[in-house]
Amino acid sequence: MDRCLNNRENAKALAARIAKDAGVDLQDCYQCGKCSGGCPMAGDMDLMPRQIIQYMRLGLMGDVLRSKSIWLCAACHTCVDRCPHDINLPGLIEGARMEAKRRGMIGVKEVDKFTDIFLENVKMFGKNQEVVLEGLYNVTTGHLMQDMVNVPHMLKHKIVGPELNTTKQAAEVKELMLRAQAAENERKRGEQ
Amino acid sequence: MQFSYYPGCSMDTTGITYKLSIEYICSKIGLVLHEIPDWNCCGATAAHSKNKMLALALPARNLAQAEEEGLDLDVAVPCASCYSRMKHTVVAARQDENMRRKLEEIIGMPYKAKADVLNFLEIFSRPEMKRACQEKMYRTLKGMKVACYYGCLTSRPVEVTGASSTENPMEMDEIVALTGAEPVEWDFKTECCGASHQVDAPKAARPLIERIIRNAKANKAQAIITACPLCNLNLDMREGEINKAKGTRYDLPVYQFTELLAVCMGAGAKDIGIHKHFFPAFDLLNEYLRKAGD
Amino acid sequence: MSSIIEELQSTVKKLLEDGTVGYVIGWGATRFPDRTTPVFITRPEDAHKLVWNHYCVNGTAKYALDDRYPEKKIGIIIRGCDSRAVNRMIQDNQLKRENLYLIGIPCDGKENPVCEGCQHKNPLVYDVLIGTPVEEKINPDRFKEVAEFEKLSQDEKYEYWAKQYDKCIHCYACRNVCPACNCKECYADQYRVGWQGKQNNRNSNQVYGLTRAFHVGDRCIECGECERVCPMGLPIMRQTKKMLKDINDLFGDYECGLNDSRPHVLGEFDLQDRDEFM
Amino acid sequence: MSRIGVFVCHCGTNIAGTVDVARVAEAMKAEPGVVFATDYKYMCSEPGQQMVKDMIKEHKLDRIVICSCTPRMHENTFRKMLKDTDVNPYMLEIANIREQCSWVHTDKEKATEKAIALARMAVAKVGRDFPLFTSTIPIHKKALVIGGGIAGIQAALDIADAGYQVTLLEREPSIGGRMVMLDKTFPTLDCSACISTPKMVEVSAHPNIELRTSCELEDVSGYVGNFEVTIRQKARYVNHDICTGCGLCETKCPTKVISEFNQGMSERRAIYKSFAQAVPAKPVIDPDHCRKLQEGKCGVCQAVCPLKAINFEDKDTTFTDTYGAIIVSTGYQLIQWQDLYPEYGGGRFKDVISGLQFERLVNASGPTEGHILRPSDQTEPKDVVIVKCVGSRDPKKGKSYCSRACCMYAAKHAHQILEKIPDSNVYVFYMDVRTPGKGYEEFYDRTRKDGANYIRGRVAKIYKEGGRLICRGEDSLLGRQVTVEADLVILETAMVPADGIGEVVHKLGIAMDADGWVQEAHPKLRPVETQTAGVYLAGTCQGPKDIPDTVAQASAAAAKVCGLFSKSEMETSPMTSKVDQSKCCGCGHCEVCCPYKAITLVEIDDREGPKKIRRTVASVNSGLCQGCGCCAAACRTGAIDLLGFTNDQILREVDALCQ
Amino acid sequence: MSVKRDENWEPQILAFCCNWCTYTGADLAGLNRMKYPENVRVVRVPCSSRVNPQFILRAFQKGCDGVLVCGCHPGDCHYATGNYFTRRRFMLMQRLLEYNGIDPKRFQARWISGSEAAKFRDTVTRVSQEIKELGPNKKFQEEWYSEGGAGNE
Repeated sequence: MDRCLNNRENAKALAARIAKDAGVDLQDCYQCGKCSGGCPMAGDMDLMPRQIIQYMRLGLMGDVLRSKSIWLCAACHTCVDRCPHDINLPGLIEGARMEAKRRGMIGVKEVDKFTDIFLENVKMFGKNQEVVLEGLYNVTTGHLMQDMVNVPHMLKHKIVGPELNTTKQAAEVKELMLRAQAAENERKRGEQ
Repeated sequence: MQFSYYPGCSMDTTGITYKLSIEYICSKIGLVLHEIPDWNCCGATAAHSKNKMLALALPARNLAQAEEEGLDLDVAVPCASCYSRMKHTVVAARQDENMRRKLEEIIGMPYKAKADVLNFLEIFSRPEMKRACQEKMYRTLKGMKVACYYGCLTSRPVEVTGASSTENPMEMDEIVALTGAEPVEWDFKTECCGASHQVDAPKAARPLIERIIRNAKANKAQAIITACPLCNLNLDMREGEINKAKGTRYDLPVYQFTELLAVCMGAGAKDIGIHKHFFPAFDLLNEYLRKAGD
Repeated sequence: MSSIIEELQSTVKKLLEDGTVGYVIGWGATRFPDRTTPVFITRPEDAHKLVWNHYCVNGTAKYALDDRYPEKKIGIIIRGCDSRAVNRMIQDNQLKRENLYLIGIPCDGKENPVCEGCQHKNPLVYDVLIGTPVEEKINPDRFKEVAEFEKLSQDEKYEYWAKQYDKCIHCYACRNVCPACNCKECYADQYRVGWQGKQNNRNSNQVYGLTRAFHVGDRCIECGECERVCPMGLPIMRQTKKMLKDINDLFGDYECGLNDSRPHVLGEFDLQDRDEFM
Repeated sequence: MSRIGVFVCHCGTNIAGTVDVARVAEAMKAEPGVVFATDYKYMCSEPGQQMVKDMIKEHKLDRIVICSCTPRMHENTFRKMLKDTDVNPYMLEIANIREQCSWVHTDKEKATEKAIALARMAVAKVGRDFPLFTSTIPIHKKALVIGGGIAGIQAALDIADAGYQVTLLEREPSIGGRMVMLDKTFPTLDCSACISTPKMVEVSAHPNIELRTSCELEDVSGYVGNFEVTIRQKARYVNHDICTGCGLCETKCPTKVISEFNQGMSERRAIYKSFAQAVPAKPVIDPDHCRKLQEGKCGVCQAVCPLKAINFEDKDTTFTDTYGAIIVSTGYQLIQWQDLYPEYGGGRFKDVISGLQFERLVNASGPTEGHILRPSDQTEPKDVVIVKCVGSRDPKKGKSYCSRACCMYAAKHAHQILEKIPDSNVYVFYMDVRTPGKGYEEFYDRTRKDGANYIRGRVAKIYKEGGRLICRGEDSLLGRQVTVEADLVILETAMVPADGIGEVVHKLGIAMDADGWVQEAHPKLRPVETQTAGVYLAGTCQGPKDIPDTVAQASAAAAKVCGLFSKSEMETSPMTSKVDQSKCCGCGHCEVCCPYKAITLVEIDDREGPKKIRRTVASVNSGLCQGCGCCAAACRTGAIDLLGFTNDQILREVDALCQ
Repeated sequence: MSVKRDENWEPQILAFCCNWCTYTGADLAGLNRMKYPENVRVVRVPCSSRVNPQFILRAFQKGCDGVLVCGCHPGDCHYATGNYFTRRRFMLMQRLLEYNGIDPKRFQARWISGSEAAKFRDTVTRVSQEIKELGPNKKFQEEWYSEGGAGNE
């Protein structure tokens, strides 16, 4: 890959758009690393949160969009809370993740799958069904045995059961979700 | 005292002990919760990682329903994640009139963003609530050392939650102290437990739980106290797993703060589902109740 | 309405009887049903001469400037706009609050076009309030007229104003009625320094118009008295509002004469002010 | 009618080469009021000046216009010349036809026209000149230095050595400030107390220095050369005229109080001397903790004092003196990090200490006699973490500026630990290492070679597990999280202005920047002056700096004071603002924009019709006014005007230009 | 109101310059023998904050085609804060004049320090050029309307 830093206008424009949406001035960051130092998920990240900003500043968006880090962020907001410049890093990551998803660049498949199933679930029932969620997730990702050890306890103590608790007007929620999607698309277009 | 009430999807399942203990306390102190009639999922982490408008619209439908009922009450939300999402919506609608109108359009009903969203720590921190609880408590957990775990979403981002402190909050400590239990000073009150990634990125997220339990233990706590069904499930369910996988010997039951209150008001183990905990939770409570009884 | 008048009259009567105030400035009837006139009530038995109706258009506050050192308090019946005038004159050190007894009266708009855009119908300060407060509404079109006018070309703007100032007769009614015009001696009267020509011609009037706009624009309370009294119907507010609009755009939200208004927008600065003169 | 004389200078060919000077002179003869006009080769030369003087006599001139070089060059020359004549030196205007005409234009015709216009403007202006008179103000040759840290001490000594009287004001019971608390100074590792205490003693012994401890500034009025200063002497409850400082009282006092000097790590008594080498070396009673003063019981000190120096009836007193100049050297304090950084424990961990606390720990006269022992259990720490930029470079939680000295003292602390505890490990978390000073980079090099581990990253969290402190941060050079277990953590915290600086600044009428530091008159050219003439500043009250810079600035401020004191009186410019009180309505718009607080609103007696009234008007203190004229442009009435540049004059100039 | 375009027409430009920065800068331009149009005349004032907005009106009234107000850069004012007031006053004044039909190019304010001789030269040259392109100012001028002609006081 060509690592030359010149002529990265398109990537920089993308970075600028994501930054603007998150209300961030990328030049605020002086790379102190307090974000990465406090990030609970940093242990498994391939790009440190601090590095994400530097990569974006230089227009190395490919590295950001391909990274696992943007999928692993738990949105706990510890970074921005301690950041001396109040940089909304979770906002940047969220923007990068949506962009990556749009381009089919999924750094951590399981995370993407889980959110998709979660939302499908909501679309179908209005509420989220933990049994359905976990079941579908295990089946689609192939992690068949994950968390199965806890099932007997849950069944025994009726923590979960076969009956579904749904929103009565689930169809209303479904329509809401469709309208929200349209509004989101419009919002995105407005930004570009 | 009355509130509109948004239980959230896990209150009937994995949050059952939270639900039972809240119901028990309500019955004792006359707190009335009006459940929002046909509520839907708040969208949790999933919605806002995919679609900003959806993340605001799903809670808006619930809040609009609460308004539609005309009770003019603030909305009580037990789950920290639901609380965070709902509060995001309220803040966004209040800050930006266009956004509020847009949300009305999406949910197809009027939404004025009048009601506040409160979590149960905020509710129980009110002096009159504390007084009411204290009046009804006749048992004590005197001497039991507990670590109050607040989690991330009740405190951050502070522009949304308005939390008094994002590193060392004291609200739960003060409430729990009413039971006679002794909250310890420790350092992981608001560190993330990784709940949102425990299913889809377990390898990365498990250590988050362990370091919370480790710090609580290192600071001499005997139990961890939470105020969220997700945090609670996460710590409670995974503690045994961690012990098994890593050969550690953590022995901290994980209670909801409402469970401690309820127990001191006289609730039996069955009443509030102490036996439903993944990590054995009965013995410790029993020991301290006994001690105090002697 | 009638009960408010009764309340007003009895309040004033009592204030005069117990000697709280020396006199009260308010509105009185004239021989025309659709006209009122400012009146000075000095005796309790005259309190019944006060009226309160749709035609109470005159500003009451500025009259107090003619009696800056009263022996007893001056009672003034004030609407929202009058209360802003009082606030402004206190900020300008022209009146002392302790010399005034303010009889507030919520106003739902008078026979005056400026009232339509009013954002402060209720008095902001008062010692006693007659009646009950009315609902305030934000005027989103506060600077609409100015913004529209800004769109014209420079020549169109100039021609417009030139025509207006051709009408001006240099009568100074706008100055005399304006609560922000409170100099001891107006610059325009200082012939020795020669700020301003005495002639009544277009140029002299233009200079007067612009200078006045700059002198009061940063302290204009938007009461519209200048336009109301102008015998030639000049749109005087359009100049001062331009100043206000620019102050809002450049130096942050600003409305004059409120209880917490910044007193000197041009007597303060912010290091972060926009810099166009680099 | 005025009698104006116009003199047009050739300046050799400098002007005459491009401007037809004869034509300019000729044109001026037609101007109203001009009775004489001529040109001459060099107006500034001796014969040129003599000619002006002669013509004044001959033509009874009362106003002079000189068309020559820039007024910045010879305005003063010609004013001086007029002193010997009947014409007031301020009845003079200069038309700049060299720098702004002949030198910048080539077309002789056009340049001449412009020169005529410029001359006409000057004639118009001079016609409205009126006589102004300079006044001289005597300079009271006594200086006040506010703050007795190293900056104040140095400044006081320098002024006193030059032979002038100085009062050194200190609010604490002893002078010495922060420097005397430090152990060693970087980069030379001199013993800080060894180099500062002799200076303290010198201050107390100097015949020209009046030392005033436990004193605060109460009120200041007046202006350069003549400041009337009221000083509050706080009650000490010990008569220092009698007390010999034997210290018996201290040993008998039953009340123990946390020691401020040792940064909370040891105790003192309620009657105390801040530290062993305190100057004056006499105790005071801390009224907030004294049992006698609080509860009326005890009084042991009074009983044991062999000289009966204790006086529980002591009261605050004030006294007033006149000073010619004032130096502000109020210093700094460290930021209250505990309230700002809950992620560093917010003060809950005893072993997370500030750099100043460490200075006391490592100091031989400190609470541990120089053994580095951690506060919680008095054991020797083996693993020490140093965190830089706590409160500095943090716009959200602390201050956005760099505190300048911390990089160096962090290196010094690392060095001291490694030296005193041979098997120790030191980790320094840093964002940048800034070493711009003589020998500084070399010192940093040496510290690294001593074995200090520098980790580039800001610590995100400090927490406690099993009695050890765990510091978690990112090593941004590795790009991964690191944790370091530590026995002791030293936070190198930000410098902030000393408490109470706002009051001092307000009383002196000087300015403060957004962070509360005292504002210098010009950052580059007038770094030790303030906007108020006669008030200077020294040391960290102006911004964070290290000891060498502080001392240098103190000496610079002292030099400024000595320069001022070298004259017995000073002339003031008469070109100040003046209020026509008959026009002034007292609105105060001039007052708010005056940068020198020279304008105040006063009440005057007046009449309104038959009534006697008290009316508010503006009033200018011409000693403070510097003549900028900002007030004159703010005045709508034109009641306040700037002498020498009146509204009338400028309007005439404008009119003349357009003729 | 048509005026015939005189090819040799030169605008009248008035520049208020603060004594400490811009006036010094203008002197320096002279010292360095820089060249700029003759139509710029400088009025010396102690500080840009001395300039009363009414002076500007007066200049237009008396026939100036353009007015400049120049002072020290913000933060460098000899009197510490004067130019911050200048900035506020003249930002408003410029807009008010534009609103009354005067091209903002005809009234400008600039910060020029004592060392910026070249900036002084460039500024007045450019302003002069701009105003030349705009042509003579006909607005707000006394002589166009007064019956007795100019100088009728």
